[in-house]
Amino acid sequence: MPQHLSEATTAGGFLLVLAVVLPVTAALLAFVAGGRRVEWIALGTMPLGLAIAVAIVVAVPQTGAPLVYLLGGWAPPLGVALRADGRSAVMMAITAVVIGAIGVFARADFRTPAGSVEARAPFAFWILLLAIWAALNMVFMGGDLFTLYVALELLTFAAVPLVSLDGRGETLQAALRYLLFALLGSVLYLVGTVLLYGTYGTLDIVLLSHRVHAGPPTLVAAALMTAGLLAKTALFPLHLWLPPAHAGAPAAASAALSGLVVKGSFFLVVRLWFDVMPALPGPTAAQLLAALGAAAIVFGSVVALRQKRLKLLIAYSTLAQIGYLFLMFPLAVDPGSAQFQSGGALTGGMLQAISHATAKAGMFLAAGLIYAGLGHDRIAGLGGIARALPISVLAFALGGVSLIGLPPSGAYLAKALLLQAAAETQQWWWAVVIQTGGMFTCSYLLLVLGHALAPADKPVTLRVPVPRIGEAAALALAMCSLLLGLVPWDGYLSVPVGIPSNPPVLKALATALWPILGGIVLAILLGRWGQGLARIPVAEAVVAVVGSARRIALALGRMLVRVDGTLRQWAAAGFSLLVVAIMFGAAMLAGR
Amino acid sequence: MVRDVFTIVMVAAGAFFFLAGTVGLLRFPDTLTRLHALTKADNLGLGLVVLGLLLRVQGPLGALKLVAVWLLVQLAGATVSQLIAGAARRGEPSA
Amino acid sequence: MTMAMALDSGLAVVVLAVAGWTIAARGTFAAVVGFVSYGLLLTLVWVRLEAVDVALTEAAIGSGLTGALLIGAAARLRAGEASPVEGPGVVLRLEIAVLSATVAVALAIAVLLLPDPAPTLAPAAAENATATGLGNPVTNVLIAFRAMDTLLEKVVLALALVGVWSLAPDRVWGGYPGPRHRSDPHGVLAFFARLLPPLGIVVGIYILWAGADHPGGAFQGGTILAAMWLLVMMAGLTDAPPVSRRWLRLVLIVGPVVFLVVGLGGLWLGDAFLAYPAAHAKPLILTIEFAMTLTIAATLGLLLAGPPERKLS
Amino acid sequence: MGVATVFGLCGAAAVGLGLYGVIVNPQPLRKILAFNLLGSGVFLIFGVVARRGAAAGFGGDPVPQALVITGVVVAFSASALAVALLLRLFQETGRATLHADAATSAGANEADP
Repeated sequence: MPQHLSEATTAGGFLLVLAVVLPVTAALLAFVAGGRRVEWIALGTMPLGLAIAVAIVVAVPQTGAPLVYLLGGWAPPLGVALRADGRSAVMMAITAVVIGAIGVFARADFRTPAGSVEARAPFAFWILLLAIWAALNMVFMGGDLFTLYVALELLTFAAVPLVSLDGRGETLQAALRYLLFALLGSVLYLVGTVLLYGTYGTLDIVLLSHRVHAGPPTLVAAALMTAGLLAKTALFPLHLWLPPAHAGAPAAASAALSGLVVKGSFFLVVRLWFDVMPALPGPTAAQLLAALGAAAIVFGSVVALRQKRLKLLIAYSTLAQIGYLFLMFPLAVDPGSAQFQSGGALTGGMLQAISHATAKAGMFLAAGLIYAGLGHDRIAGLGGIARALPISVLAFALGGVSLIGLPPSGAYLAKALLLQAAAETQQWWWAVVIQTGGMFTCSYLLLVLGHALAPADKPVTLRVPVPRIGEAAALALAMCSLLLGLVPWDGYLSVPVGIPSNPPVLKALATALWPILGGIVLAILLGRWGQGLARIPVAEAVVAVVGSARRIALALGRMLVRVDGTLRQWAAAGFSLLVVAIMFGAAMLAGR
Repeated sequence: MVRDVFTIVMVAAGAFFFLAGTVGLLRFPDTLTRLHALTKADNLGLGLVVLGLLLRVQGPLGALKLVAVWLLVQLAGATVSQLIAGAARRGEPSA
Repeated sequence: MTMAMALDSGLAVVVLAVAGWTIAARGTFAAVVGFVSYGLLLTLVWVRLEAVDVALTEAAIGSGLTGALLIGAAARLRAGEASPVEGPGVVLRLEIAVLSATVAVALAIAVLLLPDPAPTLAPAAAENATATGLGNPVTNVLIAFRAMDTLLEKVVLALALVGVWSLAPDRVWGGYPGPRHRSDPHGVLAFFARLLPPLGIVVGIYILWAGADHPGGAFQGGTILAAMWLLVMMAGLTDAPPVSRRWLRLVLIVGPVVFLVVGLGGLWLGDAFLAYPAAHAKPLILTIEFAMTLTIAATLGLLLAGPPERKLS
Repeated sequence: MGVATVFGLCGAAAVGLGLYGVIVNPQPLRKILAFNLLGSGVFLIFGVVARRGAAAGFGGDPVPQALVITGVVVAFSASALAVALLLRLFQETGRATLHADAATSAGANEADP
C-alpha cells in the first residue's frame, strides 16, 4: 500500500461502506421478513452487490491508489479506515460473482416449500450466505487488525451453521470440529493483535507498516497470528476440520465454503506478511510456509485419489489447492533485501486463489447436481453419468481443466507467473512442486472423468430432474475460471512484462502436455479404479506393465491415508498447531 | 481514629466468619451441613464487612448502595441455598 | 514488596490455581463451577487493572452468562457422561503440555518486553471526547471512534442466534426455544423470580444510562436485563416466545438497524458513515444505546434458551 | 514489577493452561470451557496493555478496554453456538464426542480390489 501518513477519505470511498452495509442490511431485513421473502431479499441484493463491486473495480485504477474511507471521519490510529487496493477490488468482484452463481443455483435447493410459511433451512441458508458476503467484503478491505478479527469471526459464524444445515449427526460433528478449531485459530490471531497494539499503539495496517520492527513481541505476534490464520485456512497439517465439513455440507454451501470462506483467512495471511510486516518474516519462514503448502499438495492429492465419494474427493482436492496458494511466499521474497514484494509471485498466488474460488465453486455445484441426480456420489458408480448429465460433467471437467493450468485459464497465468518468479529467484525446487501440483490436479480430474465417461451397465435414470439453471450456474463458474487468464490484470495486480496471457497455441500445448502426461501416470498409479480401469483397454495394458510400480504406489498411498487419519485426530491437530506456531516463531527469529 | 478502629474490627470479624465458613465448606461431611456453614458465614460475614465500611462512605447514597449489596446477597443466598438443599434432599447429584 | 504488590500476586496465584482446577477437574460439573468462580476472581483483577467497564462485562457475561450456559449444557449432557471418551495418551499429553508452556513463556517474554513508556491512545481519546459529549472514554471508543467494530459485533450476535436456531429439527421450526421450565409456583424460585426482576430492570436501565459518563453501558445493562428475563423463564413464570413471532424478530434487530440508520444518516448529511452531527451527538448515541440494550437483552436471553424444541401449537 | 507485570504473566499462564485444556480434554464441553479460559487470558493481556497506557487522567488506555468488551461478546456468541451444536449432536447421536466417525474417512483405508 502507498505511503499515506495523514490520509483522508478518497472520492468513491463511500462505495466501500456500501459494500458492507448492503449485505448486512439485507441479512437483517431478511431476518425480520422471514418466509419466502428471505430468498427474494437475498436474490435482490445480489445484482446490487455485484454493481457495487464493479463500481469499486472501476474506481480503483482511476485513482491509482487505494480507495480509502475513514469511518465516522476518525482517522487511524484512533479511528478505523476501510481501504480497497487492487487486490481487495479483485477479490470483492470475484466474491460477488461466485455468490451470485451460488444464489442462482441454490434457488432449487433452498426454496420455502409450498404450503409452509417459513422453513428452517432456506431461512438460515440465505441469511448466512449474505453474512458470508458481508464478512468477506469486510475482510478484503478492513484496515484495522481488530476490525478484521471481528470480520473473521463473523465469517466463521456464518460458515459453520451452513455445514450442518441437514441436521445429521455426522455433519453436526463436522460443524462442531470446524467451529472449535476455527475458534482456536482466532484466539491465536487475537493474541497477536494485542501484542502489536502494546508495541506500536495502533492496529491500523498502514500505520503499522511504517512502525514495525523486529522486536520479540512483534515476532511472537507474527508467529501466533500466522499459525491462527493457517488453522482457519486449513493448511496441512491443520486441516482436520475441512474434509468432513466441505464434503458434508449441501452443495451450495460447500461451494461457498470451499470457494470463498477459506480465502478470507488466506487473504489475511497475505495482508499480514506483505502489507503489515513485509520485512519481518524473512526467507526461512517463507520456505517453511511453502513447505507446508507442498506437503498439503502431496497429502491432499494422494488422499483425494483414494476417496470413494466424489464430494470427499473434491474436499481433499481443496486441501491440495490451498497448499498451492502458499507456494508463492518464498518466490515473493526479494533476494537482496529479504523483503516480501508485491510482484509477479504475489500476483500468481492471488490469481490462483481467484481461479480456485470460481473453479472449485463450480465443481462443487456440479457434484451437487450429480449427487441429486444419482442419489449418491460414489465415484465407482458414476458410469454413464456423462450421458445423463452432460452439462454438469462438462462444468466439472472445465473447472478441473482450468485448475490444472491450461491456457487461457487464470491458473495458467498464475502458474506462468510463479514459474517465472522461481526462475528469477533461482529456487528450482518450487518450480518442481508447482509442476507436480498441476500433475496431481490432472490425476484426480482424470480419475473422476474416467469413471463418468465410462459406459454404464444399464442406462442411468435420474432420481430427480436436475434444474437447468443450476447446471448453467455451475458451468458459468467453470467458464469464468477458464477465461480468467484473458482479463487485463494490470491495474489491480502487478503483472511483470513478458508473461503473455494468450500464448501461441503450440507452445501452450507443449506446456500443457507435461501435467497431463504426469497426471495420467499418477492417476493410474494411485487412483482407486476398481472395475473402472479394466474397462479402458489401453489402461489395462499399462497396468500390466507398471503393475509392480502401482503396488508400491498404492502402499505409499495407503500409508499417506493412514497418516492423514492420524493427523486429523483432534489432539494431533492441536499438537500440530502449537508446533507450527513455535516453528514460525523460530524461523522468524532465525531470519532476523 | 475511633472510626478506623471500628472499621478494622468489623471487617476483621467479617473476614473471620468467611474463613470459618470456607473451612466448614471444605471439611463438613455432606451438602446440608456445608450449606449451613456457607450461608451463616456469608450472611454474617458480609453484614459485618458492610457495617464496617458504612462509616467510611461519603453521603447517604453510598451507604444505601452498600446496604443494598448486602440485602441482595442475602436474598440470592437464601434462594440458592433453598434450591440446593431441595435438590440435595431429592437426591440429585451436586457439584 | 509493597502491600498492593503482595495482594496482586496473591490474587494472580489464586486465579491461576482455580484456572488449573477447571482444566484438571474430573467432573464436568465441578469444572464449570470452577470456571464461574474463576470469572468472579477475574472481575477483581479487572478492577485492579482500573478497567471497571471490563470488570462489569466480565462479571455479567464472561462469568455469569457463560457460566449459566455451560452449567445448563453440563446438566443436559450428564446422561452422556457415563461413557467417558478416551483422551490422548500420556506421551502426547506431555508433549502438548510442553508446547503449551513454550507458547505461554514466549507470550510472557513478549509481554515483559513491551516498550516502556507504553504507546497509548488515551490522550487522543481524551482530546476528541468533546465530539460526543459523553464522559465515559470506553463508551466513546465503542460508539464513536471504533463504531464499526461495535456494529459488526451486533451482527455477530444476531448471526450466532441464526446459527443456533438453524440447529432446530425441521418439524419444530417457528416454535418455542429450549425446554419448558416448570417449577412450583409457590416455591422459593418463583418467589425470587417475582421479587428480583423489578429491581434488576431498574439496575439494568441505570447501568445503561450511567454508561454515558461512568462505567457501564448498553452491554452490561442489556446483560442484566437478559438475566432477569432468564430468571423469570427458568422459574416457569413465563415461556420463551416462539421464534417466528414478528415482534420478537424486530426486537432482535432494532439495535443494529438503528445504528445503521444513524450511520447512514451521517453519510447522507455529508459528514461520514457513523459520524454524529456535533449538535445532536448525545441524543443520537443514547437512542442507539437504548435500542441496542433491548436487542442485546433479547439476543442473549435467546442464545441461552437454545434452538426451537417445541412446536407452535 | 507492577500490577501490569503481575497480571501480564498471569494472562500468559492462563493462555498456556487454556491451550492445553482445549487440545487435551476429550469432552467437547470441557474444550469450550478451556476455550473461554484461553480467551480470558488473552483479554487479560489486553487489560495489561491498557493499564500500561494509562495517561491523560485515565486509569488505562480506553481503546484496548473497548476491544476487550467487543471480544468478550464475540467469545460468548462463539460459546453459545458451540454449546448449541454440542447439545444437538448429543440429541441426534446420543454421544457428545469429536472423535472422527468412521463415515468421514470410510473406505479410504481399504485395499484396492
